[in-house]
Amino acid sequence: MDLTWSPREEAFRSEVREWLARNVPAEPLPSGDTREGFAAHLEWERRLHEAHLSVVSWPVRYGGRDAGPWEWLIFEEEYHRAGAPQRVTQNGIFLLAPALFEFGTPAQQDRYLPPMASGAETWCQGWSEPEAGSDLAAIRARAVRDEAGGGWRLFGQKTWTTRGAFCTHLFGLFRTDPTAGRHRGLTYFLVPLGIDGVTVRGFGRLDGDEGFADVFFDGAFVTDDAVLGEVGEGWRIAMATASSERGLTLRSPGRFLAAATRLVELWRRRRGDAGPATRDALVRAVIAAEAYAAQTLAVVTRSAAGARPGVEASLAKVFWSELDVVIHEVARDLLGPEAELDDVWARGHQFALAGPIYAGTNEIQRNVIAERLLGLPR
Amino acid sequence: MDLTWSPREEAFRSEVREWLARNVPAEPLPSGDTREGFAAHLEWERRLHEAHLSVVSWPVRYGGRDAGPWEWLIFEEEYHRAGAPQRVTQNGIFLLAPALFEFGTPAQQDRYLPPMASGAETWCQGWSEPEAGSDLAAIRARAVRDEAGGGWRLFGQKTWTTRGAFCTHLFGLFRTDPTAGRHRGLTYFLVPLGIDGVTVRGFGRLDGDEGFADVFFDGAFVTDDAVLGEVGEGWRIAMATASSERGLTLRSPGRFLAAATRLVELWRRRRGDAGPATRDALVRAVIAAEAYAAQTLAVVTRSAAGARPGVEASLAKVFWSELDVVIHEVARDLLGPEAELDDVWARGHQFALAGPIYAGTNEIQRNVIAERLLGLPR
Amino acid sequence: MRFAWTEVQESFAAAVGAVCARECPPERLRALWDAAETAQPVELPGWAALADQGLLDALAPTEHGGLGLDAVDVIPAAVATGRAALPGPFVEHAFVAGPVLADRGVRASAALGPAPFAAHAADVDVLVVGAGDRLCLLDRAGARLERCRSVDRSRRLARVRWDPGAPRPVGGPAELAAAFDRGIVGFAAQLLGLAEAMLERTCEYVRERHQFGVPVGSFQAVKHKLADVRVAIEFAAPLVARAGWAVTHDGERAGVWASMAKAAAADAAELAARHALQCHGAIGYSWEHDLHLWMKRAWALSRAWGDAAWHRERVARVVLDGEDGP
Amino acid sequence: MRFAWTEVQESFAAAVGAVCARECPPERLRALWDAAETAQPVELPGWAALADQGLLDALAPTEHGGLGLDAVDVIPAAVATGRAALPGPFVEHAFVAGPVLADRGVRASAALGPAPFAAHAADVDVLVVGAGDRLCLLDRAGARLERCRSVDRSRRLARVRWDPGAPRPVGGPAELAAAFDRGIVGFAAQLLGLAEAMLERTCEYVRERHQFGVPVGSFQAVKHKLADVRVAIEFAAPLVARAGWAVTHDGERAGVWASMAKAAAADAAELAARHALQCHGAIGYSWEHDLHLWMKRAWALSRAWGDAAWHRERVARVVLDGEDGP
Repeated sequence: MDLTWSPREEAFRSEVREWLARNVPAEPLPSGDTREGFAAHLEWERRLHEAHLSVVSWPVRYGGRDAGPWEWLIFEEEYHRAGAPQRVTQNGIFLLAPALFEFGTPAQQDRYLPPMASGAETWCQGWSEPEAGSDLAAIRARAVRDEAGGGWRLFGQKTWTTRGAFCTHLFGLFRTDPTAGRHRGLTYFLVPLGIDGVTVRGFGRLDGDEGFADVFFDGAFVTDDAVLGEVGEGWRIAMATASSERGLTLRSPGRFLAAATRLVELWRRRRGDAGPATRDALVRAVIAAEAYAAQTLAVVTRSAAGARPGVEASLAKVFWSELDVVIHEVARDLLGPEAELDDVWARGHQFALAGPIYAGTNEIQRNVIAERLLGLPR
Repeated sequence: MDLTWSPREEAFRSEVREWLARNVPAEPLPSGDTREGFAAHLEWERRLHEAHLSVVSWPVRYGGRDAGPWEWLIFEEEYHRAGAPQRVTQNGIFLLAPALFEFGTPAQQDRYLPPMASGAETWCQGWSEPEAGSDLAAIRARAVRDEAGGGWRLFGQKTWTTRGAFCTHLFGLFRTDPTAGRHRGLTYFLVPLGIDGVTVRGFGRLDGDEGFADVFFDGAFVTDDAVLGEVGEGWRIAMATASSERGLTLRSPGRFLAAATRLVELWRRRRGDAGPATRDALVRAVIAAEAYAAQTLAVVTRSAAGARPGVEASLAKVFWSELDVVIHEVARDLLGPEAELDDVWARGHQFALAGPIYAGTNEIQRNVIAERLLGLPR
Repeated sequence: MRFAWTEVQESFAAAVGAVCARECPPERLRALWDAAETAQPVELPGWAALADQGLLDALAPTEHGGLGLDAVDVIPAAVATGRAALPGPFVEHAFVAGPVLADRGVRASAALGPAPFAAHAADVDVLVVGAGDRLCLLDRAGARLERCRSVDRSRRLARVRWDPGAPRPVGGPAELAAAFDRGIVGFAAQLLGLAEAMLERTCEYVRERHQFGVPVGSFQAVKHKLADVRVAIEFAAPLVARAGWAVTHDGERAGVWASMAKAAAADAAELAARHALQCHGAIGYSWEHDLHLWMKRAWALSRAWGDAAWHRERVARVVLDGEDGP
Repeated sequence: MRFAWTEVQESFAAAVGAVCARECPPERLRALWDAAETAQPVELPGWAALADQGLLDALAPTEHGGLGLDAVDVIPAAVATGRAALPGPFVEHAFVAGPVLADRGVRASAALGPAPFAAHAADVDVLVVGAGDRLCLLDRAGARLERCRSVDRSRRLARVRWDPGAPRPVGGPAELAAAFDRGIVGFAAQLLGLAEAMLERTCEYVRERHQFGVPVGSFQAVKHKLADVRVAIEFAAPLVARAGWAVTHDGERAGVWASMAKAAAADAAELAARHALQCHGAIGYSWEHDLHLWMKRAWALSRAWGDAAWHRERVARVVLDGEDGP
């Protein structure tokens, strides 16, 4: 165990911290889940990219810095500490990119990664369907072989697609072999949303922002190079991505440490209004945020030694999503009657409530923990 | 709604309160789950019976006072408020007696009720078996017809039989028709424990007291009048009893109001040692005890109008058993480092932990609530 | 001793529920959201019909043209307004102002207790406020209102301030406490109704929604969450009824009972909202689905006029510290 | 940056675990319960073998005959002693006294922090105590011991008092705080081990136990309870490791880290005990079943040297109130 940073890591931290101090907008940007806010966020992503800070862990040739996982962690910590804007590009960068690096052809990597890093192309995730939520393997959207055209025609509907109304591309699973079993016969496609046969309808989330979309496919044509990995291998690739979504990459500990810090500041302002239980609940949340950060150090240590995120990601998913709810419950308790107001904490509360639902509900995650980590019978 | 007591009810309350003030032992009796403590408790029960207070709701001819449910509630409230001894006769009085009143023959009632009221005969419950805990219908103990003798021979094992080592009689379910389905073919028997072919082995509970017993049956013979209700009707009779066990009769609100009062007294002594959250947790417990008492008023109102305890008893079982755990958790928090000591609160904590397990685990109760009250599919 | 609603109380509640269902479907509530930003008074769905029923003046004395009922009589009807997520300052008008307002022609809202907010302040004629230890009426013309957005936009919330001399005293500390206690009992009743409605809608949904080839309501994790909501409602409801009796009959400890009811009902409604959303999954997380009409009302009322922790602390000051009253 | 145990640390823990399993089976622990009431010193199962391994003096400096290891090195071994429910004042002797006791031939226990109790006070030669703000040694002969019964009888607990002048100072406030922090990190490690052991035993049980024709471990309610225990352990464990680093290397905030570890590990162990008992049902509620060996140790250690709320309040005074230290 060695919990000291190297001089190189400390230098990287200083660079990031200073750049953010100079560049993070003084006023929060409008919500990235509205059309104008999304545009403002893309402008921010562009500046981040110019500073080679949009994808620090990627190879230099794709816009990154070849940073290791420790530097990635430092970047995330500083990013959240600085209160920098939400990453509206995160579904591409954190979910699709790992799959592209592992399963993509060199041509696909060269084609898709640079515009993803710069924000020139933005990606939404096409997993869920009206009848396939928790039961992801129930996907019905299908891709039909078009031999004449040398590609595939897509049919069906995706839904709850985060920021789908503003993105340029979608990655998603489509059924290519209707005769195969539930998990088999699915293929991972990369689809531009602007092509014929694709219709996108944005709709409101709980907070009213148009952060969701239905995406309808009515014979949209894509060529063979829109397939990531092998035909029929979509489930396996998606599950590799899912561990990223549940675990480290999307939910960096910096986010919860920063939230805990904001909560402590709220306590200092509002302690007079807070009931006696809130002090203890707040310390619980602070300890949980530190626990998450410390557990991440263990995960990154294994990852730096070459381990892949596995089923342990379910532990992190349950923990961070419920910690996020707790942080916002404590904030509501601190706010007392003002918790009724539709402010940044109320927005945060509603956002946090999505955590136990998306990326596999926590009920599913607990099943996974019990069956795959504890060996309990199905 | 009329929340006032009649002069007659107030007079009854005064009588009970005064009798208890004069008669409740100044020093707590030794645990009723030990042999000597059981004897001391029986002596107490004898005095209660002499005052016509052991079974106030029973007919006068069996030792009661024909009291209605409101007087029963008053009695229980005063009994717990006075810190009077645990009722070691409770399994007979609260669980068997309702079944005897409803399903017993006049001869059985005359035979069994008076000595039950006086404590001359004491009853333990023979439901659970090693392989039949939550899954009560998996009972294997059997009664084989002995036509020659004009009765039945009992075989098999009952276990976790509360105070079985000290009681004179057992009531329980035995399988009389091995070919019938799980819930069918069970018959309700009333069995003296002193007869040939019955062996009782007491064993320790969590706290070390010999409060449990295994009861082994190896051909013990009972006559036909040992059968309560019809042969093969045991499940239905037991389930009628189960609602009593889960609901009102065993867990009177007076118990939890008294526990909440003791907790408030503990708070006044120990507040200096208590963390800031404990004050709020304590008030929660106080409110929950009042909620239980108020809900009981609604149940007794229905019962006074002739309604039978039904599946709603599962709501009360979940609530009182978890309230009891909460009360003792708060007490442990109030005691701080002294919570480690094996004192009355620690004993109470261990006793409370049995609540969510016995009389149907709370997992089973929640299934019942969801399926039978909320109409969710099995 | 009898702890149950009368047939009259229950049929009044059923009639109120029927009017709410007819006059206040989700579309009308959503229309109110769209008007959230306007300062002009808005029409409140269902109010005219409920006034015709006598509900709005149910607690006003008969000599002032009311029905002369007490809080116990009107709690089941208040639960029904919660089940319907009825918008408008019903509790403030009927429970708080009703017994103290001589004029039946005016509409009232109120801002009492720890929060400086009044719902629909811009839509009413008069506000009930506490100035020092006096219970006062404040004409809207004399109030300085600052519009605020509640998490439930239909509440058209405003922060209320006034110039010295504007509030007209109508009672002292006892009347002020009584008005506050009637208000929180009314909100507790609405919170119960909200919890019941969320539970019912969620049970319906999980019976119908299939995943993995079975109804999601057949999963034990879903069953147990909803069973917990049922338990919370079962044991909050009698506290609300008990508090209704207390504010009507027991002067002395009325505040303790009222605060216990508000705390328990708020906790039940928050739990119902939490589990309703989780059991609905993403479907319940969208603006288009009606679940959030109930959820957001629950979040707002659970915090309005003191949240559960505030009310527990009010109980603690009496039960633990031995202070007098409330 | 590297947050992982070394192979050496892990194999030391494995060796300690093997000795515990061999020397301290449940029968030997139960035998100790039977001696709970005796005032005579008792033989502690496994202690001779663990002394031979060097565990008992692992944190003592090499110049005093110890292994010269630090808290980080010994945490995995301490977890192993918790998994075995090893009786005896291991944490007090090795973590608390080890670094401050020059004489390797004596056995030590300790009573520091909010509780006036020392485990096995009658079985040791010397006690580490805090007198005012000084860290002191107190010979057993100079101690006035009042036997108390812990909920875990194997702890042979005593309330410790002394005559003025009996304690021999060996350090000031900094050494006193450091000794306390080493102790609570040691207990946190044992609590983790207890939680792990209860979880494993319960998983084994629910895989085997059948009701309704299926293993009870196939019910979602059981799965989710045990999954929650796994989550609690997963996120308490790194805090314990982090605290081990802190008491070894970061003087300044060591107390905050140590208290966070004790609070999180105590909560994890209490949760494990709660769900282990519920998932075992009546079988786990009997004296004959071994589950309560672990449960009662967990209940005792979770409260010893400050319960979770006490430690959170210690954190709060620094993190919320901005006090210096601990």
